[in-house]
Amino acid sequence: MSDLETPDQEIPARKMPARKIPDVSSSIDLTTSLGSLQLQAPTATASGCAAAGRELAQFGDVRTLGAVVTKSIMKNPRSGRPTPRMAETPSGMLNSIGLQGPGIEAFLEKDLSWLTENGVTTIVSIAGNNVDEFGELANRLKDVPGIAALEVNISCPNVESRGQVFACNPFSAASVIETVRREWTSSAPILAKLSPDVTDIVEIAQSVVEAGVDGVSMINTLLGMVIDLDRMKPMLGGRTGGLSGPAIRPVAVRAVYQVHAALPQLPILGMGGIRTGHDALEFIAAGASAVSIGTVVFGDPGAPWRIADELGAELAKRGFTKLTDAIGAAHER
Amino acid sequence: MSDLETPDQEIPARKMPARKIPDVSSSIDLTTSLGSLQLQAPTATASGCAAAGRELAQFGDVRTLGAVVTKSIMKNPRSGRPTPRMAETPSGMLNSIGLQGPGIEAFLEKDLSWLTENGVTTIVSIAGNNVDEFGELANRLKDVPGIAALEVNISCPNVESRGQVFACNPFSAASVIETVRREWTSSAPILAKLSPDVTDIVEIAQSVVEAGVDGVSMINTLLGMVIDLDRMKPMLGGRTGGLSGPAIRPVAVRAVYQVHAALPQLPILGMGGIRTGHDALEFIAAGASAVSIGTVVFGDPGAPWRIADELGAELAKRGFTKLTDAIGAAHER
Amino acid sequence: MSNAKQIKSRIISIEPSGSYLHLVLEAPEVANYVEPGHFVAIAVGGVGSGMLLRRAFSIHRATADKSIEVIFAAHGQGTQWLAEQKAGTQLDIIAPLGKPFALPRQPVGCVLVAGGYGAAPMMMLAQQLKQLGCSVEVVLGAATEDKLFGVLESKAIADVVTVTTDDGSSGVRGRVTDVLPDAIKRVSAKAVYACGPMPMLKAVAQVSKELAAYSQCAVEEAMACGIGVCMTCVLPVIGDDGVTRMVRSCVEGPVFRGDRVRWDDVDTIPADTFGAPTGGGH
Amino acid sequence: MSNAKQIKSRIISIEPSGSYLHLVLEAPEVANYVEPGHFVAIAVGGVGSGMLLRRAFSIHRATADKSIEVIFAAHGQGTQWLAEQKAGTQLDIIAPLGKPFALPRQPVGCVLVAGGYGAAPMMMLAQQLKQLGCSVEVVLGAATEDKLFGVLESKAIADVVTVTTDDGSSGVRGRVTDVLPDAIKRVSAKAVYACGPMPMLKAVAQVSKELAAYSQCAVEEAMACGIGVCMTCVLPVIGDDGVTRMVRSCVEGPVFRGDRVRWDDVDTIPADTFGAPTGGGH
Ligand SMILES: Cc1cc2nc3c(=O)[nH]c(=O)nc-3n(C[C@H](O)[C@H](O)[C@H](O)COP(=O)(O)OP(=O)(O)OC[C@H]3O[C@@H](n4cnc5c(N)ncnc54)[C@H](O)[C@@H]3O)c2cc1C
Ligand SMILES: Cc1cc2nc3c(=O)[nH]c(=O)nc-3n(C[C@H](O)[C@H](O)[C@H](O)COP(=O)(O)OP(=O)(O)OC[C@H]3O[C@@H](n4cnc5c(N)ncnc54)[C@H](O)[C@@H]3O)c2cc1C
Ligand SMILES: Cc1cc2nc3c(=O)[nH]c(=O)nc-3n(C[C@H](O)[C@H](O)[C@H](O)COP(=O)(O)O)c2cc1C
Ligand SMILES: Cc1cc2nc3c(=O)[nH]c(=O)nc-3n(C[C@H](O)[C@H](O)[C@H](O)COP(=O)(O)O)c2cc1C
Ligand code: FES
Ligand code: FES
Repeated sequence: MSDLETPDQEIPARKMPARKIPDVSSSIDLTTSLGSLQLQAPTATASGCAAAGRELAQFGDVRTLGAVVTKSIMKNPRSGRPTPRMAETPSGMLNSIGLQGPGIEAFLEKDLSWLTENGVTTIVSIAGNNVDEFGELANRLKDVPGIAALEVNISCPNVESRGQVFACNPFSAASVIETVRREWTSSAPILAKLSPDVTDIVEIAQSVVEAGVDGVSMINTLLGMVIDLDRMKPMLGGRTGGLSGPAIRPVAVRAVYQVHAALPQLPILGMGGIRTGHDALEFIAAGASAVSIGTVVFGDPGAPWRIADELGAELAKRGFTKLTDAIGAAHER
Repeated sequence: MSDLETPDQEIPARKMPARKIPDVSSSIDLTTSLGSLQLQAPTATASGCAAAGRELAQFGDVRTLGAVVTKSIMKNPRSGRPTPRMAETPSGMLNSIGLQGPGIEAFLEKDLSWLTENGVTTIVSIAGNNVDEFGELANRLKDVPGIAALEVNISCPNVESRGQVFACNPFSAASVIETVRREWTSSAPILAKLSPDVTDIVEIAQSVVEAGVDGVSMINTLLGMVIDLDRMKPMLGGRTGGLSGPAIRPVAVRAVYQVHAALPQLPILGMGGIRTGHDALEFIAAGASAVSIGTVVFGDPGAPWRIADELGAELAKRGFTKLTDAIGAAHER
Repeated sequence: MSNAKQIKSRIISIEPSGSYLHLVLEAPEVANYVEPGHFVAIAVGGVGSGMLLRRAFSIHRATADKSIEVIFAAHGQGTQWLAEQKAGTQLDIIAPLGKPFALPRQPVGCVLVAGGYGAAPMMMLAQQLKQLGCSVEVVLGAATEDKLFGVLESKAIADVVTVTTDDGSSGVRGRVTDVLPDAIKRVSAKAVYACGPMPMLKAVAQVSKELAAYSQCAVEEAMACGIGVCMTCVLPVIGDDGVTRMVRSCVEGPVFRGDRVRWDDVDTIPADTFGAPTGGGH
Repeated sequence: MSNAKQIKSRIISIEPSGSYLHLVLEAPEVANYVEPGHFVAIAVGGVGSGMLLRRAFSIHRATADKSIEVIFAAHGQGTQWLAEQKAGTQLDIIAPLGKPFALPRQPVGCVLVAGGYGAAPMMMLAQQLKQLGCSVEVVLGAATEDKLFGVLESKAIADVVTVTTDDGSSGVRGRVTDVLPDAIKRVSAKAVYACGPMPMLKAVAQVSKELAAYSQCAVEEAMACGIGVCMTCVLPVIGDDGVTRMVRSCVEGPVFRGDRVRWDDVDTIPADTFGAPTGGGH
């Protein structure tokens, strides 16, 4: 029966439709920047929540997004964790994907090339099992064209330090960033992705700033667990998982607010449960220069475009003409 | 117009109706214990979510609860924070009550006396601005009859340490507990109430165990913020607030699981977003010996009783005959 | 403390009324205990809802052994959800809550002042006052005509009804407080009852005081529990002993004596409040 | 990748059908693109919902330029919410999603096997196979009679329909796999199509292989996104190159060749999987 089509084949690369200028019906200037990177729109995807952008193309023109932040890529191919990999939780979800991915070489060949060919603003997220792997990834990527920024996902376990997450320790966090900074000769900015699972996120932010980042992405997921009472064990294959979605938004806004208060010059890519333009403006007002849309994309794949439009309307309603005027506006001056 | 009744008077003490035996329709044994304290039922109220029990009496017989955990009381009367003091968030809420209360003497006279007279199992929660205040409170309470356990709310700011929360530092946490242990000559157990806003909650649990607690209550709220975009500043009078409710449940279950895994003998009073008996059983299976119902009481004042009944049914469905057999059941052995 | 019950309550009807919705709930278990100024707390969102907290509404009317009614504005997501519900749906409600308006023991002149949906509890109150033999004037205000509530109904009960709108689309152009002094004088009011936005209540309390009438104001503070256990709904109120305390509006209110509320200090902790922060603490 | 659209879709009708609900959705924008095996993802919970993720359902039927239909069980809170919705309500749906069943290029003998609501996509498939000139046997199984779906409809389309129930309340007492070998032999089946619980699919794949028929199995893995961006819905599948990969069932499935899925290794990462953990990593 070789005459049945095989259904488990590769996804064909999708042709992009004609470029559409985003319809932010108002005259609000939504351009913004993250350090030296100019963004034409304020909403990006969040790492791990949009793969490498291709699948979203059926719901909108990915070239009009602020950026596609790709799923964190590792040096080698990686199968991820056993299933179940997710549990829906009240206004959120838990995931233990375990950084499944094809490894850096296949990523460059199949994913980044598609993004570059289509002119998508691409922020490449990298992750390593140890400090050296981060350095190798930065080195491999430094001369690759089409990378608008590097997002360094330090919210992953450090195999050399009994699995402690890099971002949970100011020294480990800094040593990853120092290594990446050394290898990364490109002028595109480096962002460190911070974890909220720390006693003092400002301390971590300060340590990565000293180590040379150009900005921070925050927040990554919170460590959580759901128990499957029928099997009487943790629901997820990875036992614990990362909690994301609107449930964690107040924690994310607080973290952005604290870091902006302590380091007002530091560019912040804000994220954590953003569902509407109103939510996005909370992050901007707390001190973010742009936002990433993560979990909400799963329920509403058009969200990154919709939220940019709504953000424009929310700004207009409050008399702003430029998004950049609203950055940090909720801080007393 | 002295002939108008004044509406802003004290609430009259409410007469308790005849005692009703809880109707856990099954034959499941739901009694449990926290160290030396035997509990007739597995659900308690959570500190700050049931005042001193009196207002709940119109929705159920508070004598049939595992315990009433009273709002954290301080040495002196305290007005709390300015309003707004709350914001509803997705599947949760943020509060900045700021420990409003009448001070220990008025508490003993008006609140504890009512609880004691009515035979309610009472866990008194205490909070201090500094280590000495905790000691003074323990000393004042040690000979007072009717206190089934002391819950030491170390998840509050330490005025002497630039407002850092005691529970966020293993040394501050331990020094509060050591002081309380020294003053507390009663045989009733001491529980330390832990904060999830730490890099490593097991480290904090270990430090309070070494300092002499008999058990831990976990978790307190997560630090969060909501921004009021119309006033362009943080919504709450206290700027940041504590995030509670089902939104945080996966974080709470994870914390209980981690602490039980590291300290399997340590009694845990589990809490954080419990809404149903199914949720309660997640905490029990993760390692809690009993649970507190907090935020969910605001939407459903009958919840502590309902959840005990549901918990019985969930246990029965899975073939348990005693709640205590399910404690920690989700851990691999 | 009111003797509140948590019950399942079927929607008998839900119909638009100007800018508002008029909700009639089957509630025989509680209807007989309702007094003017009581409120009901309704759970919103249904299965899988992300909204934990109930929404509070003044009880507009209670029909003995049968029903209670509410007038509400679809505002945020909870009231939007409520507005989408249909007759027949079961809601989870708690009622009656709060301390109602205190009634005079002798027949006196009374003025009832309300802004927008603040008029909801006033008809029941006007009726009871009339039964007590009081002379009753009603003053109803709103931004625009469609936000007025209860004008016709008030006219059927009260001796005089005065209407104001900010834009003049109905009645006198202006605020309720513009016409309040005359109303107080006309009936030689000893009692003024008010329900509406905070700035209105503040102005009513002040005008009343100046004209030597006692005011009873129903405040609207954000509430998490509505039953007195959480301490979110507080405002600074001066007690009989002259001391200011942060007092719960859900159980010690929502009706307060207008001369006892420190209107200018709402959303603050006045320095002389019982337990206010001193140097050391916070 | 399917060419899915996110649209607002009105409920035309929602009616019980045995233990299930039969939902008919107005969806002219997508109805014409549906093939058997496609699924639809429906947002649940409405205003203020705490449920972020869509629920996935096989498309039971598509009527050109008009509607799509779904058969579902009210199970957890999302499907319970859906079951409470009424005709006229607007839902937010994404369809068609996934890779459909692959059809033979020549007319061959086919057996369609389904468990419970797994029968939903089978009628459309049977119809298309008949149109291609295939001979079609259908085997439908369930625990009890009320959990069977599509028996009458299948009888109108297929050449032979065999029914099994675990308790014998309808048809043959037993499992679908008890009667499958005979069905395969009767039509000299070259293709077996299956939809139902994992253990059933595993057994079907095995029986088919033994009898030299290719099987196409529609799996049901928990999905967060349904569109290929999150990597939650994976299972170990052997590729053309013989290498096992953790493959997304939402875009590379839900239909897989039965002989390619490593049924015994679902919910694990087999050691020889592409990128499986080695000593050092995790
Ligand atoms: C004693 C009392 C009586 C009331 N009577 C009426 C009435 O008769 N008719 C009517 O339309 N409204 C009345 N309100 C206001 C009504 O409770 C709010 O409009 C409603 O809670 C807003 O909910 P939402 O879902 O629209 O807004 P959301 O923004 O979703 O609400 C979020 C949270 O904030 C609280 N909240 C938001 N706005 C208010 C507000 N203005 N007052 C109190 N809490 C608020 C909500 O209760 C909820 O907990 C009354 C409020 C109180 C306290
Ligand atoms: C491709 C595909 C086709 C399906 N076709 C049908 C169908 O035709 N008819 C039908 O009744 N059901 C079908 N299902 C199963 C249906 O999606 C689940 O029953 C439903 O998601 C459960 O949601 P809930 O709200 O009842 O449960 P909840 O417990 O509230 O769900 C929580 C989360 O887990 C996921 N989940 C829970 N159970 C399942 C499950 N069995 N499969 C996948 N995800 C699950 C939910 O999608 C949700 O994200 C199909 C599933 C898939 C993947
Ligand atoms: C399924 C899933 C996969 C994720 N994978 C990654 C990842 O590979 N790298 C990373 O830095 N963050 C990852 N994240 C975290 C998100 O990028 C984001 O920081 C977090 O989910 C909070 O945002 P949200 O609430 O909008 O999803 C992942 C999140 C989810 C839900
Ligand atoms: C309004 C409010 C007030 C609280 N006050 C206290 C308190 O005084 N002392 C304390 O230890 N915890 C306090 N808590 C925390 C709760 O006891 C509980 O630990 C936390 O809310 C998590 O449980 P939940 O999600 O069930 O509410 C308060 C919580 C809320 C929502
Ligand atoms: S709303 Fe909770 S005390 Fe008033
Ligand atoms: S469900 Fe997200 S990739 Fe399949």
